[in-house]
Amino acid sequence: MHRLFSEKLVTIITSDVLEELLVASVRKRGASGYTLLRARGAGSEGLQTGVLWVDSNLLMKVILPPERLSGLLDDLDALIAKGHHLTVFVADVGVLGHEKFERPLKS
Amino acid sequence: MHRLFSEKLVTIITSDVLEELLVASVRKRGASGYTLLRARGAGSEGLQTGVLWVDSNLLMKVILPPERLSGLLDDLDALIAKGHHLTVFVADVGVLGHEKFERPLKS
Amino acid sequence: MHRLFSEKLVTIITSDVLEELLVASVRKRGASGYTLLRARGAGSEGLQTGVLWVDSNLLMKVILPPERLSGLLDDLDALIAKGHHLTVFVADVGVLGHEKFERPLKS
Amino acid sequence: MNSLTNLLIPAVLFFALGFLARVIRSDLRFPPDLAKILSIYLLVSIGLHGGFELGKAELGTAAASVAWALALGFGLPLIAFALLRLSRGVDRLNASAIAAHYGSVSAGTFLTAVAFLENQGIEYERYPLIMLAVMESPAIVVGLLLATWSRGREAGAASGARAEGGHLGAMIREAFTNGSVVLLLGSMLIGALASPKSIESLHPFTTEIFMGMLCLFLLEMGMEAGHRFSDFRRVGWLLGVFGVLMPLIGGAIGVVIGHYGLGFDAGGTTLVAVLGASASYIAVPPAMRLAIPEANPSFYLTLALGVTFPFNVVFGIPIYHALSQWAIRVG
Amino acid sequence: MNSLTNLLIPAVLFFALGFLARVIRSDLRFPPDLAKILSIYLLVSIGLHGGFELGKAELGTAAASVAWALALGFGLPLIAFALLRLSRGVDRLNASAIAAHYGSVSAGTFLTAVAFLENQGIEYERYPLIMLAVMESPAIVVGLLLATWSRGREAGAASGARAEGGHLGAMIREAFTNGSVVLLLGSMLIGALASPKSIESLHPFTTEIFMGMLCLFLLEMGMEAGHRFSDFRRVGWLLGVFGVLMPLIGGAIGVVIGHYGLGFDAGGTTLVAVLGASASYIAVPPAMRLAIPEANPSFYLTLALGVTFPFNVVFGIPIYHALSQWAIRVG
Amino acid sequence: MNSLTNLLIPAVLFFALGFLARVIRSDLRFPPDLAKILSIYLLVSIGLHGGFELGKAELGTAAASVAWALALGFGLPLIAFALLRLSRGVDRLNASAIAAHYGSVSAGTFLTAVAFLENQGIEYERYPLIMLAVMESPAIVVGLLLATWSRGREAGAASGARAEGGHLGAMIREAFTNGSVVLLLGSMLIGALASPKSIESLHPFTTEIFMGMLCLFLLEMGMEAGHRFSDFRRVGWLLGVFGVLMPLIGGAIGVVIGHYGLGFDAGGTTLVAVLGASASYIAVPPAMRLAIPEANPSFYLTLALGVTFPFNVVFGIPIYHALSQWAIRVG
Ligand SMILES: Nc1ncnc2c1ncn2[C@@H]1O[C@H](COP(=O)(O)O)[C@@H](O)[C@H]1O
Ligand SMILES: Nc1ncnc2c1ncn2[C@@H]1O[C@H](COP(=O)(O)O)[C@@H](O)[C@H]1O
Ligand SMILES: Nc1ncnc2c1ncn2[C@@H]1O[C@H](COP(=O)(O)O)[C@@H](O)[C@H]1O
Ligand code: NA
Ligand code: NA
Ligand code: NA
Repeated sequence: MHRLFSEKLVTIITSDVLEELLVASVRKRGASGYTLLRARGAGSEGLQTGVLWVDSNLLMKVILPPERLSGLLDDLDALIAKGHHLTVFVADVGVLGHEKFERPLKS
Repeated sequence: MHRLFSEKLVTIITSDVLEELLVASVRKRGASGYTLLRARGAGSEGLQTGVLWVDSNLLMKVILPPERLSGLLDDLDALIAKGHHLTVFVADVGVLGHEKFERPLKS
Repeated sequence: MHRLFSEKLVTIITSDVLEELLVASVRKRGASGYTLLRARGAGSEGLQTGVLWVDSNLLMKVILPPERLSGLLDDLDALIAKGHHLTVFVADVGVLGHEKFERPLKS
Repeated sequence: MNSLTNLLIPAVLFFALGFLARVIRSDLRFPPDLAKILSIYLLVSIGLHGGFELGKAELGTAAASVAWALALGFGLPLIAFALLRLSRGVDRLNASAIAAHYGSVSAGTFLTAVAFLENQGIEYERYPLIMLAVMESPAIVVGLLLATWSRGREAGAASGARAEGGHLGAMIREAFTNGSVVLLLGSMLIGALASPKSIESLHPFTTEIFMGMLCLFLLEMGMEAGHRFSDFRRVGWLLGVFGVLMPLIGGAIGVVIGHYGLGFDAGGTTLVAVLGASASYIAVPPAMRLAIPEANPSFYLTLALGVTFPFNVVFGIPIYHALSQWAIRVG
Repeated sequence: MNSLTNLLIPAVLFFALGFLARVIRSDLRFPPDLAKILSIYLLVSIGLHGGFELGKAELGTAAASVAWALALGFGLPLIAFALLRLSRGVDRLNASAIAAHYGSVSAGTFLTAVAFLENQGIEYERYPLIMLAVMESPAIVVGLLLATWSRGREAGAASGARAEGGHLGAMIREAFTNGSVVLLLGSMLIGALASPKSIESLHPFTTEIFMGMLCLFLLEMGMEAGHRFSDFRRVGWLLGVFGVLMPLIGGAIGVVIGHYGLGFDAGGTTLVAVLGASASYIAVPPAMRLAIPEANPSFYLTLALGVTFPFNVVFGIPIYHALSQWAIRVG
Repeated sequence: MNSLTNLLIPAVLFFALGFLARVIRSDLRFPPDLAKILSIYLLVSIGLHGGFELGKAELGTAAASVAWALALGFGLPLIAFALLRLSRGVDRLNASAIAAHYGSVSAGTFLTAVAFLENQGIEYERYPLIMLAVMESPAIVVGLLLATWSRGREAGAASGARAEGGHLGAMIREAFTNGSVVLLLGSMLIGALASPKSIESLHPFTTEIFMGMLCLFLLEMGMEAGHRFSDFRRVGWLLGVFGVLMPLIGGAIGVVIGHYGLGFDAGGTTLVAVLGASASYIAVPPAMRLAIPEANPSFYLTLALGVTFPFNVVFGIPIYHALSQWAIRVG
């Protein structure tokens, strides 16, 4: 049988222009990495068609040990408080090889 | 501590040609928005290489308050009943700021 | 009410160059299909900017009946043991129409 | 004249290269969007170029071309449907969806035929270009009507078919607002309306780099055809035969229309034959997938893209050209 | 001279085609990246071409052009901000973000104006190209300053504004390392530095196929404008009026500067007017979204892309040209 | 002749612009697919063009070129491996993977060298183009063999290496069905087979817009190199020195082969030197990542793309050219 280790998966959907800020925060909060996907969509700020940089969305996935979750969510809350529109959701996942996710990304 | 609010995350994978129908249904069923990703893949209808519009897949993510889930699934079931091929799965997620997901998308 | 059936959702994030190996393994392990998304990111092997084939990531999603999960994870473990870098996580999802996911992909 | 000459056209050779790359399982890959970008470019360029030349067309021949194009677009799917039902290879709904593809046209095949003619220095009339634009939609409509009828037959009741009525209206609307149709007709209109000087300034874009773009497109389509071709087994040999027979029938009908109906020379007649012979793999498949979800896309994509397209590009075009010359010789 | 002539320019017609495709709800779609690729191509090409020609420019006129460009870039957002506040249509932060767009420029509109002039065989000075490059950044800076000031006003305390200080420095840095600015200025520099022979070898790429690429770009922007235009209701009619009035004001100011300030002929004056009249929809929106998150992107995108851009392309350019000719006649 | 002349070539300047954009942390971004599209275009174009010219080649010199290309492809990785092991900077498996990159070639560097020669009006032989196509695969094979041997050494047992046998066969197959190899060789074959007239009709696409496409490609590669360059620290200075020393060694060997082995003039000799000096960053990295997963991609990508590529483009090419001229003068 496979041992799957419990980690938190944070998914963030927002405008492309926030990429640098999000990456900086993920690095600071000790994630072992991050994954970015290109997205389109619609929400309270209107249609994001993906045609211009400004109306392209990104979807970021970050796997974190549960104890580091809170710090990342603090940063995301701060962005939202400033007026940025972020869709954020957290799920429980089981990962293969949990040591991998304990080693923070070298900057 | 962060309060994460329980919502339902519906993921739909199907051919690009259904985009308009799916968006219409998501709007009708009171979601606050939706996110679209481009995908490829394979399934019972064969290979979807993504080279032509017809063989490109889309992956749609919709976060919904639990009580609105059933209506959306009804629409998806109806599409499947007509013969469309949809891969649909639902997961429980915790979101930041649940009021955001209660406000239906203005059309 | 909708009956949602419990299945396992495996997500694999790794370099594009492993696509063929992963697809072969998914077919062998009896999944009914798979979905591929293009991704970028960063991890212990450095930045994956997506500009060259070698530094593009793929994100693969596979829904599997729980009893077929173990076989797929064996294959993924074998790749990791060889030195490949894979980020793998598993979640529980409820699907519409579970017979769909029991029928292995015809090759 | 012979198939070998055809094979020495770069566009055809690139198609073969793409096909071969798949067969030897090369890891050659194109970004998926490239094919979409190239097909937008090709439609806009032939539209502009063609519209400009058609600005000088005779109204009589243009009207006749449109009429014959409609006849082909409405007629060919019926023939295809009948053949498919006779062969008993597929059920009615799959037959409807496949039939629509064969009533419509493939711009890629058409352009390869143009390259074939230009390579041999053969003149050709421009009217087949209007026919290309006209022929995208009618076959979609016929496919939808066949499907509605088939559903009625299969349900054993007319009620189902009637319930689809409003829906059908929406679908037919879509046949005429289809992206490829809008792009091609729109560009033709622009080519006809804009000042000759401004169209000339577009010449390097629409014409000079055209052959190169076509080569890249066919290279990628070759890979895609190779992919589909390997699904051949799933389709079965009966359908495979249909994928070769139907273009020959459509091509022959095209020769008759081009030569006797429209009085074209060997070049123009060849192009009309190619319109009859080719099967759409860009405009029609999404329409069918949306409107006839019961049909299996891997049937119609394998046939149109994996069988008929390669057959036409490699063997069909020289055959239709030989037929056209023969028809003209015979008179 | 009249608007009809303008409408017969392929680039304008393609814009209209894209817009129409949205209106009739065609399923015509472009891969999202295509617009980004085309705008990179356009910026590099006009940069190279312009830099090469400006290598031969008079220093005096060049310096004057830069000065006037700075004046426009700093002044127009203030006018726009005042107008928006007077109209009471939006709050201060939204007004700041919108104002920045109108102080900056749209390369797409500028290039359409160039096509308009070339189509009519009208000569034009090359200096407006430097102005195009110079005008991207100042308006961003003014927008940020307005927003900082607005936040102070709205918080009723200077403390908030001061806290943003360091942040503001970073934002202003970003105004000058903005991707479009780097691409355009960089290409101009290369065009000026590289050997004339090597620039000539780039001619088929930068110039001959240019008009075709512009057509494709405007086709896609037409679709995008159509999309945005349908959000019009959300914006309200007061803002809609602003979207038409502001370009007219900016265009008039541009005519004054072009003719009286810089002594350009009708061609060059038209281009300066277009710089004044057009609103940025590529470089400025991301900067605003990042720096003024409180403002609603659908306001500024709908205005810049859905209202002002189509207005300028279809009506504005001929109007500014007529104005320029009139100014020259009057003296 | 001097490095400054080199720097005034647009392609080199665009590379520098991209690099600079990263250094000043501009938000300039390219859609990721653009680089892939451009590299497909470049390979097809040089293939077609080269194949056409080689259709007229002398068989003797062509055969000698292929032989020397094989010698370089098999020999250079061994030298690189030895150097890397001597420096004690990396373990055997990383050394194997890096070595393969230096035995192969970079089409981007090669084309920049062609631009350098054409800019100065220097003639060059076409045979190095065959060598370019030939040199992609052998280095991959050598890298795989080195890795297999290294695994045996590190496991201390031959058993492991033997178990990999069948696997190795598959890998070597892949070295020859590598996407870049298929694209380049296929296009050359088409260029040689197709009728001269049809190849001429491709001229505007393959040749006239070529320099512009190369500029765009180098602009994006400059950004990518800037990205990788910032990883330099992770690689360490010893490896950094290797990234500059190895191209100088490979370039010197190339001069010897080009001049004495093949009797080329200064132009052709420079190109052979560039083949020896450049490191692959498109074809080889995926092959290594798949076949030598134990090696760290950020080592070989940083070296090939972040160190050697910029070094060659800015300093290397003029050095190799000066060396070639010197060799010819000396005799
Ligand atoms: N209910 C939702 N489900 C999925 N994605 C959403 C939802 N609401 C918003 N989004 C995504 O988040 C982005 C920002 O949304 P908003 O903050 O509402 O403007 C949108 O462009 C969508 O891509
Ligand atoms: N078991 C699966 N896991 C993940 N994705 C799937 C699975 N089965 C099907 N899909 C996706 O759903 C699409 C439609 O599948 P199908 O309905 O089987 O033709 C495929 O193209 C895949 O992208
Ligand atoms: N903590 C993480 N969260 C999300 N994605 C990750 C994480 N760590 C690694 N990845 C992804 O997995 C890829 C391989 O990671 P690595 O094995 O660390 O080199 C990276 O390029 C990322 O896309
Ligand atoms: Na047909
Ligand atoms: Na302006
Ligand atoms: Na080398």
